Amino acid sequence: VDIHQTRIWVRAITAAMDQNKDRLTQLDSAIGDADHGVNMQRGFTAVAAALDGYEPAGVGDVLVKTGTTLISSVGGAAGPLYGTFFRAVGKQLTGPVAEPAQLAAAFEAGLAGVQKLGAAVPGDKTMVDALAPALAAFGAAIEDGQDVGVAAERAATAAEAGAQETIALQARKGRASYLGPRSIGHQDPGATSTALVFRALAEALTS
Amino acid sequence: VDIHQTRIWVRAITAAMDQNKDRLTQLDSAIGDADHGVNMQRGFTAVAAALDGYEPAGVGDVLVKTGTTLISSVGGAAGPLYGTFFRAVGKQLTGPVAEPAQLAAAFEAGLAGVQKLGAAVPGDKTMVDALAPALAAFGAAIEDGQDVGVAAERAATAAEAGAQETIALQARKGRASYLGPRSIGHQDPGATSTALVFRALAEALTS
Amino acid sequence: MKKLINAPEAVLSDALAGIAAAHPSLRVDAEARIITRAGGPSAGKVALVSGGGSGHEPLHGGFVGTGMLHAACPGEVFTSPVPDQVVAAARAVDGGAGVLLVVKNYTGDVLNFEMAAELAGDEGIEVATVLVDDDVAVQDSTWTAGRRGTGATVFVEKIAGALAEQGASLAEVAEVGRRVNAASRSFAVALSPCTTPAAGKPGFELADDEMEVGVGIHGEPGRSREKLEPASAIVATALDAIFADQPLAAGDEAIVMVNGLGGTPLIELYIAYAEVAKYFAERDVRIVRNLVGDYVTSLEMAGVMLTVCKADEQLLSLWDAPVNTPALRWGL
Amino acid sequence: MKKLINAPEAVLSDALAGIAAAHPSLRVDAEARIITRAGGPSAGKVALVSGGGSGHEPLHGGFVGTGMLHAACPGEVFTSPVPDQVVAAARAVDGGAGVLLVVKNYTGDVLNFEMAAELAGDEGIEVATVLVDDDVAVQDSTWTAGRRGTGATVFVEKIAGALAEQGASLAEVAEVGRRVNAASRSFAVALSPCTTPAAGKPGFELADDEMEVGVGIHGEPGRSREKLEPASAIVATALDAIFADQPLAAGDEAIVMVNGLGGTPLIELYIAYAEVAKYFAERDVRIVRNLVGDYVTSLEMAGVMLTVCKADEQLLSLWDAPVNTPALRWGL
Ligand SMILES: Nc1ncnc2c1ncn2[C@@H]1O[C@H](COP(=O)(O)OP(=O)(O)O)[C@@H](O)[C@H]1O
Ligand SMILES: Nc1ncnc2c1ncn2[C@@H]1O[C@H](COP(=O)(O)OP(=O)(O)O)[C@@H](O)[C@H]1O
Ligand SMILES: [Mg+2]
Ligand SMILES: [Mg+2]
Ligand SMILES: [Mg+2]
Ligand SMILES: [Mg+2]
Repeated sequence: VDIHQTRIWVRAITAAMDQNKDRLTQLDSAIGDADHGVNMQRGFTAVAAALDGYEPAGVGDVLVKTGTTLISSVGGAAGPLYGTFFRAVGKQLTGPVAEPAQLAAAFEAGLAGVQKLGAAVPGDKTMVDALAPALAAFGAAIEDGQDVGVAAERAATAAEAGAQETIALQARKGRASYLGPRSIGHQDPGATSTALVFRALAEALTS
Repeated sequence: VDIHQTRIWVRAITAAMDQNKDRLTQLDSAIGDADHGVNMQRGFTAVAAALDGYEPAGVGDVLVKTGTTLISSVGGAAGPLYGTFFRAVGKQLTGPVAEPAQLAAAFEAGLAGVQKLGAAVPGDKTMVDALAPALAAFGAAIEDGQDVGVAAERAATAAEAGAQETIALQARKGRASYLGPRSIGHQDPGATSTALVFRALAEALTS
Repeated sequence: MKKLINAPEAVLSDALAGIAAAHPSLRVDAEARIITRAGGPSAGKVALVSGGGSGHEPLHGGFVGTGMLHAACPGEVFTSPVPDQVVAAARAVDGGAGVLLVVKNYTGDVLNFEMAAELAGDEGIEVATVLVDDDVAVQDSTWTAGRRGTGATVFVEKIAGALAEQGASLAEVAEVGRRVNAASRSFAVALSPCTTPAAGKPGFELADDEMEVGVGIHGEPGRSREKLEPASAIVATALDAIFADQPLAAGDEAIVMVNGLGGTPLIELYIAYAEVAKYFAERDVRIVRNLVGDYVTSLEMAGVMLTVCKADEQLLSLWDAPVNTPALRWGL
Repeated sequence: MKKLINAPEAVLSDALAGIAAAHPSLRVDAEARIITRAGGPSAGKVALVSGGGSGHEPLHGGFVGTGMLHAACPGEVFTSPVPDQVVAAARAVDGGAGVLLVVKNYTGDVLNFEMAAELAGDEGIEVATVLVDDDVAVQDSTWTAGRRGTGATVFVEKIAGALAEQGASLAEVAEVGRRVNAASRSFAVALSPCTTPAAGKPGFELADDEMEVGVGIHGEPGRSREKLEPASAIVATALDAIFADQPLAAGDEAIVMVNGLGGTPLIELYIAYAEVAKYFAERDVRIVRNLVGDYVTSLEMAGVMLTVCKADEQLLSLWDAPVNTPALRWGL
């Protein structure tokens, strides 16, 4: 995965957030405060602007810049969490090209960063419920010797399944936790946006 | 018309206001501030309490007491206007019995009091649009030598017609005047309650 | 109907109990239904008494205190008080220098206060009246009920109250009150109706893309129904009407109130104020003082009222004079 | 959606323009999106910085001024500010004695303020944090996000702000802030939902005879939906929850806030306060100070939040200390 592909990935995320803004906001409206779509769109619009004309030395620079920009522009829970994810991933990838295994390891560092910050574990009905299975699928595929595009496809599918499965969960972290049992029956917005992030990766690496 | 009949009249008004409270309030809701029914009911409930145990020397005392109580308990435009009406009528009737012609003259004094206070003329879409035709019909019937009960019936019918006719009018007095042309198409609440007052009189004098 | 109440008929008495409990600086006579300063009358000073229907809080009870009203007479919701209340208030607060009644121009208020003035006069209390009629949404004419009294009431009560506090005579206090009214204009727009507890349903219905333009503060419909517009256009509509009636020229100074009608979030009132500030700046008229918040409300109505008072040195210095009431407090 | 706005995406910047125009005592940096005292930092005094999503006005910007906050950082509607805002605010107001961040306990607020605290620390600004988590409608546990920060924020900002004004150290100011939070509990009930400009439709729908019990201030549904009840029962539900969590005994003293959520008429808040006063009187707990009004809102939500702070001599004297902000002003 090179710098160009990384840029395409991030651009694809921006496009996905544009397209899914209302959907994410409506999901957040049901069990949160109705801002997740707007937050993510604002953040990735800022990221697109920040990367425009930016000259990265390596793959990681693109992602660190993405994360830093998210932190400065999103706010809410999603800003620091996604920002930390991209920064943590980016910090692992110093070269102009990232090998699949490096990428898998970097992703794990990203997840660790998110969990360290947000203290959510799988089952808490958060983005972690999409992120963790996505990374597991990605890592397994790479270990299996699969192409990075295939790995990304599997990650996206796993993230989507993970997001879907949050419907049945009772939230223990984030705003939805305030609803107690009433949070059951609704899909977590952050898990849903995470699925978009990995679907965008699959698109970027298979186009 | 004696003291007993006068009491019956006022009691009949109280009953009518109880029954028509919501209707009057809804009429006032359309072109006013949605309180006329409540106001009239509160006022005549207070009147009933004030007359209970009260020992009037004449017919007029009952009506003066009614008017004074309305002034002290209704508020809004209706309180002073109806209060003035009953007080002015009552002041004319000093004996224990009021002759029909005396009553007709007293009613005219009541109307004069209302008009002096509120400065409304017929056609302004106010209680005057029921009051004026009611008194005209009452006076004409008495002059015609009709029974006071018949006169009261005609007064009630005229008041009801007058109230009905306010629908087509544009208000120039009272709250409805703020609506300008939008006041057209709605029946005036005060004219409607005035019709109730005369229907109650007809009931009292024919029962 | 959704209301945080116990029963429609208990609204006024329950609210008075709450006001009494909340504000040690006020004395509430639940029987007479009047709210006065806890300190009693101010000997030798003119006392301001106002009142009107309830449902406009903080008007008027929230403006009782040093530098403003001496007493408020709250009627039932949207129903003017009865004369007895006003007389009781005048009696309770007269400090020997007379009582100024501040009356909003509605038939009911005018008649009840007139009767009260007569009765109080009979008791030997010197009484004067200022009639507030600032709402330019209503066409004025001698053949109609005239303009409604709305936002300018706050300005009249504040400024006349300040002069009374300084020991001016009844005639002087009444005169400045009339001057404030003459210098003030208001215009309001509603985004949603309100429901009186007694009626149980709203005074009008609005579609999701409609607003009522030129509304009063009693839940009645306005002069016209229009398509909902951005804050900038709503503010321009209101200020155009106000300026058409009382032109303000470049260099003039004004006190401006952006008043929420009860159901408007404060953040929206600030958005409206930003538009007001722009409008004035474009015309080079200086806003020298302002209020942004809920001061004269119409139950839970969503919408905004703009009130503009052309200021001069005296009005401004009286505006700045100390005031200490539940709803307005500075300099003390 | 009915809103007095120009465009959903312009809400924050337009409101900031309005706040800047309305309050000469405040300085608004539209670029950095911070509201500070016009007078600049107070040398040698601890500066309080707070912030959070917009839509809760007057919180926080309305509490910037002498005796309370030095700066507020408003995020987008219902979205906590970004760290850059908080750092910019800390930088702008640090008078050399350190900065206290008052943070409401929401994941977003906590994370963004944490990051900001780290960055400000890197710049050599001494920073401490008070986390407000007073909402007993939320079950607390180490496995969840914990209680929400709601009404007690006003108490913390007022009381800690007063101590800062007196020149206390950062540790002392933080300590009293934590003490206020520990002594405070809140519970809210909504009669209607609210709509964020961005979402365009309400966070939940309520039938005409329903209420949401245990709501927060972000338009999310509450703990349960119940049939609408009289004010007395609603107040009892809220106070029962509060007293269950923090028992107050006969003879105890409390500061109580009856806070409107944005769309509740003031007359209803007074009705609620009357019930609160009765409830306390029955238990012989003295309400020594109170606030009745809109202080921590949730856009146009109709409903009420009750906040109770168990008072002691220090807290009370700091409560009474002078404060001069757009939304809270006394003693000055
Ligand atoms: N502690 C946490 N750990 C991981 N993810 C979290 C945590 N708290 C919240 N989230 C995620 O953040 C999402 C909400 O993001 P957003 O709506 O932008 O922020 P906010 O909740 O502050 O309004 C949730 O749907 C959830 O997936
Ligand atoms: N100037 C007036 N002269 C005669 N009747 C009037 C006048 N103004 C108002 N009314 C009558 O009063 C009625 C309204 O009474 P009510 O609703 O009780 O008082 P308010 O208008 O103060 O709320 C109107 O329907 C009208 O008939
Ligand atoms: Mg959210
Ligand atoms: Mg009426
Ligand atoms: Mg009325
Ligand atoms: Mg948010």
